[in-house]
Amino acid sequence: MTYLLCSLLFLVGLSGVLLKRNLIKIVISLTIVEYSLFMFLALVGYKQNAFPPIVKSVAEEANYVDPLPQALVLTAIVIGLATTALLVALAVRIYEKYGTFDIREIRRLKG
Amino acid sequence: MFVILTLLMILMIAGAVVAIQSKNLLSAAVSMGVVGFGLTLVFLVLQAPDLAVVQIVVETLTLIILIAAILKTTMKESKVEKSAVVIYSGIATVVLLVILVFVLGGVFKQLPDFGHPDLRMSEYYIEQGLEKTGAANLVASVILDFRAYDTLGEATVLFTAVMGTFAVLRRKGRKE
Amino acid sequence: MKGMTEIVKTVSKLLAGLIFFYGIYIVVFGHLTPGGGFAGGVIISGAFILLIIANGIDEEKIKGEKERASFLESLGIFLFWIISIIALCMGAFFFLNFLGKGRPLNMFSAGTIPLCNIAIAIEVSAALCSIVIAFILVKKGDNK
Amino acid sequence: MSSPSIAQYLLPVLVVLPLGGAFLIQLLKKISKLISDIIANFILGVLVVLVFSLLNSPVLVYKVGGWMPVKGIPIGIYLVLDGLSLLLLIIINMIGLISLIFSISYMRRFTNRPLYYTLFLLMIAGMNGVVMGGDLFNIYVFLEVAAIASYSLVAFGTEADELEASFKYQVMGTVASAFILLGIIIIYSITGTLNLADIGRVLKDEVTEAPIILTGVLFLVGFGLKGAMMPFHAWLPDAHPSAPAPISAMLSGVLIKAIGIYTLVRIMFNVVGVIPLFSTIMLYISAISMTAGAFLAFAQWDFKRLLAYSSISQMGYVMLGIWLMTPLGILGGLFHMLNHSVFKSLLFLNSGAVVYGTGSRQLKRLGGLNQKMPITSSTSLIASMSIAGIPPFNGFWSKLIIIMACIQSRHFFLAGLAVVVSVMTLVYYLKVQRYAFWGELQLTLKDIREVPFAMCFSMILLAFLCTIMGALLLPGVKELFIDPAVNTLVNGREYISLVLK
Repeated sequence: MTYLLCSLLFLVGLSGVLLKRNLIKIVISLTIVEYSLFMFLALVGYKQNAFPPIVKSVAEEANYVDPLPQALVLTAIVIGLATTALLVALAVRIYEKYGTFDIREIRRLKG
Repeated sequence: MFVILTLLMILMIAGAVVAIQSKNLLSAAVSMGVVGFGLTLVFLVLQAPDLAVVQIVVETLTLIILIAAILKTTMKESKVEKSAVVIYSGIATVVLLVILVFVLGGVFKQLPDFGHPDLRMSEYYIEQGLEKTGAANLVASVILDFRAYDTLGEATVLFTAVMGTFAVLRRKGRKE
Repeated sequence: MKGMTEIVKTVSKLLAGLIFFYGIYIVVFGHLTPGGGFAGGVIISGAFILLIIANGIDEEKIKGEKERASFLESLGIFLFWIISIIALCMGAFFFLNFLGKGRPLNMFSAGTIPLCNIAIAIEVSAALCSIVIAFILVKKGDNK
Repeated sequence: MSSPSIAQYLLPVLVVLPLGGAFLIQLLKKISKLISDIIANFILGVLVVLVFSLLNSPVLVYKVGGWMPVKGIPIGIYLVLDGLSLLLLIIINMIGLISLIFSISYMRRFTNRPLYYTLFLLMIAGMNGVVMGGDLFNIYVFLEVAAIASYSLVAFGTEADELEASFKYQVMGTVASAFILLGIIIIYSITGTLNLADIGRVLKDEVTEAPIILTGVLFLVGFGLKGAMMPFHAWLPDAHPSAPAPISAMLSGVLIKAIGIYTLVRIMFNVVGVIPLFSTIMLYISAISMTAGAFLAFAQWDFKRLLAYSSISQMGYVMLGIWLMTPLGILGGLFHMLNHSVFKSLLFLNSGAVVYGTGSRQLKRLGGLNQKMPITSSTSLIASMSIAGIPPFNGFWSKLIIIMACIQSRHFFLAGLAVVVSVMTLVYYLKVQRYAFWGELQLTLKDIREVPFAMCFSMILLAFLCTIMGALLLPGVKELFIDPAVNTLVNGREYISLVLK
């Protein structure tokens, strides 16, 4: 059930990328797609009533949540930040050159 | 716990829909913030404090960059006239997404069900993590010792993005 | 870019120092408490960005800042690169954790992990500062 | 803790060296204008020497961080070098060095040279990381490094259409990465591990399960988008022409192979195992790519857009060869991939020389350049002959093998299609020669001169390679270069036992 909700968010983001005309809207939809993937990764690593993966003391042997997907999410979050920064930089320069964020306008001006 | 998780996810989906449909770009950016900070809460619920710390901070920074760009340009969404092409592509995309929902739903039933992952590689991380790397934070030991090569690649991604932003935002590209 | 009202300027001056040290705490104790190189680096850059946005900047001075920030960023990732190849040059495996593991659960305890955290924090904070400065320097739609 | 053997030593150096070079350039760029040229060319020269010294080495497995497997389960990240990745490494580093020599004088027209060299070295490091990666998520991270470097290099000239092309390229690239990441997550949740060989071992029997089929489709869409296969090629005809010439040579000649085709082939052949239905789908995709690419290229009047569409069609040839799944087909596909990277980058360098000399890419406004630019026109004649498959040159041999493989596996329609498309390729390259290089000299182009030495040297070097690479099929040399790559694909699942022995 939770996986289904997470894939719903993925599809909402994907529909935003495919349908929207505005450059900033596409950037926002891409970020939402990435957020849903991070959530899916965190959901995959979750173990029922387990502790967060910080070892309190050397002795006791508690069962921890799976640390590997969390490491992957950390890497993916910074990759998402890097992509968003570059996309927004491109959008700003495109607005500076074309004067609009609308893809159809840009294609018409490009000729 | 399960109920809180579902509520948070519904909130995030609502925030996502508002972000995509809203007319004003600033309100779109703010509702994207709702999705991002909702994700922080989901990470906390899923026992992932490391991710919550990084997500809340990175989300703030993404909003700063996005809103700085919007203030430099324009806030109004481009006018979307209801031409035939827009409606057709809308319907086609919705149909495609409904099919994808059923496919993903069918597949996710066969994954190990939520809450009981079958650990293989990370059993060793949990048992020997503290002993082999000395770091109490197992996620930090996975990031900087077991899979440190990933983190080198990932710091390079951030370095490349900064160099790319400089390349795109510089005043004159060509000399003549 | 002109700064904001007087109240915001003074409050931001007070807060920036606090945020900066909180970021350093997150980095240095990255291997014991949640957080680490990335989270701490972004918090440190948040402190600087708060000062930039609250107090406003004049164009020329900030250009020098941008050069210094990108130099610091290359320095940070160069340090992380050196930590990764020290073991390779010593004949052992690439990215080996060659330093001693120390007593668990105290600050000097995880070999090269704290050093990597510090190098990443320098790189991430300088990178994000230079991105935000680059965005601020973009003039508001000057040439069509 | 056993230290690695000498040959294994070189594996991490192939990725670490360009990374270090990129960071060093940014640190030392204030010292002198030439420092970034020296560092970049020196490092790529060393890389080419390292790659050729690794030529006939056995399959090398390098455990990053010294983490030995526990109870047979690999813990750390593995770097794996086998025949296929060695072939790709040769392509990446050789074409990278030649493009770098070309850009010494071509990039004088652009500002901020150190930034260009940094991004170039990062792209090389990313591709080397992808090709040698033995870990699924590690391939994804280095794929992002190479992709983000190529997005910013496409927009390096900051002209209006280049920014728009780079934005479209990045949006499609990010969507592709999202699909690839979704596939990786599903594989991780089923198998619990990220090591390619370990995944193959866990998935040994359940290849027809629903999640595996979905992952196959996700990877097909993701890597298809990255490799510009036919239904997902929309970004390529905009991105490649607007990039600076050495970068479009790298994009067309190397990037879509190392990121698009190599990763899909590695995962499908060596890890998951190919279902017959999947290989027929891929055959249809490659046939469509081949023909549609040729038709679209036929109608272009912009020199570089024509080359971009022709890349899509030639990629169709490569995939047609590989996805026939017969040893002869795989030999033809891989050999055509090697040849294509040589003559396609030569054609893009020629287009860069034409733009550098005359300032325009429109074939209508060019003409009679062979009187003023002899070296450029003669090398582009050689390249056009070899891409069209004229006997003495290398393109002919690889296309011949692909067509024979099609006939051998009774795909007569595909064999006929390949011949027809090869003839069409000859026609539209003759059109390029006719309009750009032969014919009478335009009045406006009277005073153009030949391009500087660095550009001529790299073009002549590539033209020389085009002529002698036919010899790669001789018995002595074939075992050294092509056969190890073919064997890794022919006995696909052996990869798992080789890595985990």
